[in-house]
Amino acid sequence: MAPVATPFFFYLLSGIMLIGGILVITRKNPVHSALALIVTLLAQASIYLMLYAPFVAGVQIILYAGGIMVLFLFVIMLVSIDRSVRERQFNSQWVVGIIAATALGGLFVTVFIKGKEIFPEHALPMVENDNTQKIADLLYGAHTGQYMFAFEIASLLLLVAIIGAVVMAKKRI
Amino acid sequence: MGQIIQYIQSYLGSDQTPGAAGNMFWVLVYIMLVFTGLSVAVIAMNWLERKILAHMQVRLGPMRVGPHGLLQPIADAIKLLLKEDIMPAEADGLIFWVAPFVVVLAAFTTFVVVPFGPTHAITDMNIGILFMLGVSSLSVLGIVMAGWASNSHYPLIGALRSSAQMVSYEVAMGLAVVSAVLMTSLNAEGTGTLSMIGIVQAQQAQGEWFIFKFFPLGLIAFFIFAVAMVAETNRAPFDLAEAESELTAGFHTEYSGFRWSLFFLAEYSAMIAVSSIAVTLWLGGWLRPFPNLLSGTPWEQIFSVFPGVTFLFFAAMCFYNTVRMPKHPLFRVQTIGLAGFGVVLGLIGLILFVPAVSVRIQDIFWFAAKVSGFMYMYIWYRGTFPRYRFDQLMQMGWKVLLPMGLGVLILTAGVALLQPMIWHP
Amino acid sequence: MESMLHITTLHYLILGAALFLLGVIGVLTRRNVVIVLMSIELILNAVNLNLVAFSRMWGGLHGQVFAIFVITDAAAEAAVGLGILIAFFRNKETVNVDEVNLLKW
Amino acid sequence: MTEHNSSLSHLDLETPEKPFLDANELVINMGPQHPATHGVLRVILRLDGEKVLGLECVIGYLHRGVEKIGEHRTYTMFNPYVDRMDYVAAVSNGLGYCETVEKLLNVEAPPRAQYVRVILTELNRIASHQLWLGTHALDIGAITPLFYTFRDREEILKIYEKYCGARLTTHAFRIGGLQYETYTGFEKEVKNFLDFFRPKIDEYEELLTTNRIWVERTKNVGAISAQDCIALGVTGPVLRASGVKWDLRKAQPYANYKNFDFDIPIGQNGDTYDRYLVRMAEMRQSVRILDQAVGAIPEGPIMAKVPKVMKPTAGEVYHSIEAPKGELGYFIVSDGSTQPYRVRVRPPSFVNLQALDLMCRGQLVADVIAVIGTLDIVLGEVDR
Repeated sequence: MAPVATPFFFYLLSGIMLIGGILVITRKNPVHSALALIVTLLAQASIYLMLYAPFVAGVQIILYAGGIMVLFLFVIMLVSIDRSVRERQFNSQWVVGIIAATALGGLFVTVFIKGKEIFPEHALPMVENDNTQKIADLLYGAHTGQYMFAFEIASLLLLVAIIGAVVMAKKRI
Repeated sequence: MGQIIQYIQSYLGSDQTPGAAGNMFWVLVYIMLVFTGLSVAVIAMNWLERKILAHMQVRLGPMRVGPHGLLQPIADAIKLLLKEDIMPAEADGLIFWVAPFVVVLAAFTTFVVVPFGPTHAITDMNIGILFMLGVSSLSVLGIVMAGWASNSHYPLIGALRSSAQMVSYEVAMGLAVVSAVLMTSLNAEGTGTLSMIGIVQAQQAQGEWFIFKFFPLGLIAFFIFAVAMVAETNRAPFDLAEAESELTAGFHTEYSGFRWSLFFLAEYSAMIAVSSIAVTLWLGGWLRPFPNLLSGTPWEQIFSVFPGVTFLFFAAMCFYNTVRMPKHPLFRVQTIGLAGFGVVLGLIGLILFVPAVSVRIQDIFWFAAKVSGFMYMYIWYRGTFPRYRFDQLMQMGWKVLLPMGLGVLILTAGVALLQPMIWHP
Repeated sequence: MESMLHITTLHYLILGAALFLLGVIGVLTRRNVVIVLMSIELILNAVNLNLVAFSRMWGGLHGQVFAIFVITDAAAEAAVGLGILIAFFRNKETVNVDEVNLLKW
Repeated sequence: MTEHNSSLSHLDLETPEKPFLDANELVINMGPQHPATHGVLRVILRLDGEKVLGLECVIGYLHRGVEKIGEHRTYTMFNPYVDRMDYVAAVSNGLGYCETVEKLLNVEAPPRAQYVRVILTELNRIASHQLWLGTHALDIGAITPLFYTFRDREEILKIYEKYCGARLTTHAFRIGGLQYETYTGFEKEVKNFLDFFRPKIDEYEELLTTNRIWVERTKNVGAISAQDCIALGVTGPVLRASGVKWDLRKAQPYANYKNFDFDIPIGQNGDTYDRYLVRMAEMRQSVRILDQAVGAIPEGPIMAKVPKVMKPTAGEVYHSIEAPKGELGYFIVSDGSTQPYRVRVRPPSFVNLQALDLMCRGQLVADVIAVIGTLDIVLGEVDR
């Protein structure tokens, strides 16, 4: 299923993403921020679909929107937010922060303008039908599994994170 | 004009889903069909649940609105739509407003990939089952939003409960699903599939439903999923989020009228959605019983009369009850109504006997029949089980179902690996 | 106009850069730890977008595989970060970054 | 009795436990309008997440001043008022009151009246336990037992209706005996009910006793030791479930309970499950008593000789009976006039409710519901 009306959806989704991103960093209430972030993530999942990456899109929805963000909402509700909403929202070095970010943005713009030509005009053809199978091959195929070791390390990382989170959040161990 | 007709006709006779064929017109038609069918199913489910539960509890259930309460769901719907829509003064307006729509959207979007037949699905995604699990997990967000936005203790606790519950049971559910997906890879190429249609086709190719595959591994995985899906939809005995006696109504305590009915709609369509997953993964989806063993023309013909016979049976039940209606002028309208309903059912049944129709409708019929089995189980659970306590629920999810799921996954993988060496050297 | 309507890799990269900048601004200016963590998620997502866009550009899948690793990493980061947040909140009853100053002299 | 040390010294009811997130102690107000508090009980819960740190019962929403009314009515006129206290077990309340006044007047009801009284009271015990079972199971989430028990309770109410015209607040007894002779077929109907009811107990037990979820929800929930029970004055099935064999029908036989052969079921752990089992067994024992009573009603008068205007000699009397919920006592002070000088009721629900805080500490919110259900309180009796 090839993407249809690509420019329209691209601009729609990137608009949603940018507005969502701005809301994330400007809202007073963390719950609103989290919901804006969820909207951003879902829009990004749709953009992955446009980029012929359905598996990444599925992982994005199930892990990010369905898992991590629920964790965020959970923690926000656990720590009382009534007080933090009324407090000052930005820290004391926010001017420096904005300047630094602007400098970074300027760097990006320069790089894009300079390096515009190195990107090919037309993307190479890609088949979507066996996307999942191909990714699986790369991850743990018998001969093609280049990322097998990285995969194992990632699972180890998750284990460490689980133990770390439990140790950190538990009152008494 | 001719081009449009040609575009519409070009899909007919295709062996793909409209989404896969890229035919926008038929995609829209299918979306409308699925949406209407789902709404009708929810309405029917509402009536059936009340009737079946009532008969389990030695009472009659709705009897007044329409013959045998048949019009009760419609009366309820009208009542809910006309009710005042109350929003608590301290509520977070926007989120309170959006939350029910998020839940409904999450529940309805899953049906994009549900295969009612080899071609009867809106689309066939390469990541079908992953998409379904992912989107159905989004309803957690709606629930948390509803509970938080109400700005009240009971909805908040209800929301936290149900989100914790759904996130926990998703893990066990995912493991059970993975073990079924693993079974699809037992073919010559050794590649499995996540596509919903592909999973059913794999069952057809392997000649058995995955519930019987590697007995009892498939059965255990199915059992894990069957428990987890009840928890996932917040139904009895896992309906802690809406435990009436403890939290009044859980996360939708502050909701009323139309928005409350959206939660109701979402709950029932989510039930149908998870049942569809179970049917697709373990019970052969749209396949009729014994598609390989009892194949050939005579068997095909025998099985093709089932849909019609079912509807005729329902029609006969209607007529039987028409005869049993009290012979009193006050009951005349109801008697005529019931007879009319019977006539409609009978006509549908007769239409289903037409070969051209029955060939197309058969898959959908078997799928719906299997899903209704699950729906009946849901009602049955509600009639017999007390409610789990929260910590017991968590214990069940993390300490029973999760290890079981891991064990089944590992064993399935092991058997799948060893099978060709032992049985087919 | 032609370049606007023909979506190329560059468009995705610009979108990614914009998201990245938003994330950086959030990390640098906000006080609330939860929102800082969410801004980090924004940054990671911007990176993911670039990876998948490059993967599309070269017609390979390595970028997508890498994006999956990044998502794994984000999950681990969120779990540990929120764990720290809970511990922090329990001790100081605040969620503001600039009040984490116990080791400051 | 004596081997239990009746003190609460090991309990610290004042200092609350420290919550997990210090700032986050959640105070929830449960009731008075809450489906699970069985009327208008208001419970203020202090929670840490789902864990109960402590609770406080606020009562009095149904206070009607029954005791005060008693001081302004004659002995006979006050009789119907007691039905309104524990409206689920109105007959027991009437029995307690009538026997207390009889004790004050030094009269005794004739044997025939005694038998009818026992029959009606035991039927009432079954009805009360049925109502308890239905609502308790509903609280824990099993909705079906409610309809089963209400269906069967209906048969008892029908007998009452036929006997005295009322179903709930029966006013069945009079001081000195009974007002009405039993109707024709009374014994047969009670017998029919017993035959009808015996398999129904098995039906209830089939639904719940071995139901895994039911067992998990009730075992080790709201456990209370015999010592604490006695220290708090808890009586009835709650006390018996903790292992104390104390039933006033045996301990201080009243009416003519000493003529009947029955057992006192007791539990061991004093948890919700044991209380459930004890009440189920009590229903069976009630059926046993009824079986013996129905065939043996003697002929004779139904009313003792009591003066038209009752003027008991000045003095005081305390008499208590085993109501379905526990010890129901009446303390009446007479100043020699036609009206009592003071009426004091010792309602079992009110006293048992004291144990709620103790039973719920450290449990979860869901357990509070189960414990309120298992205490079997009736707010009409708590508030009087």
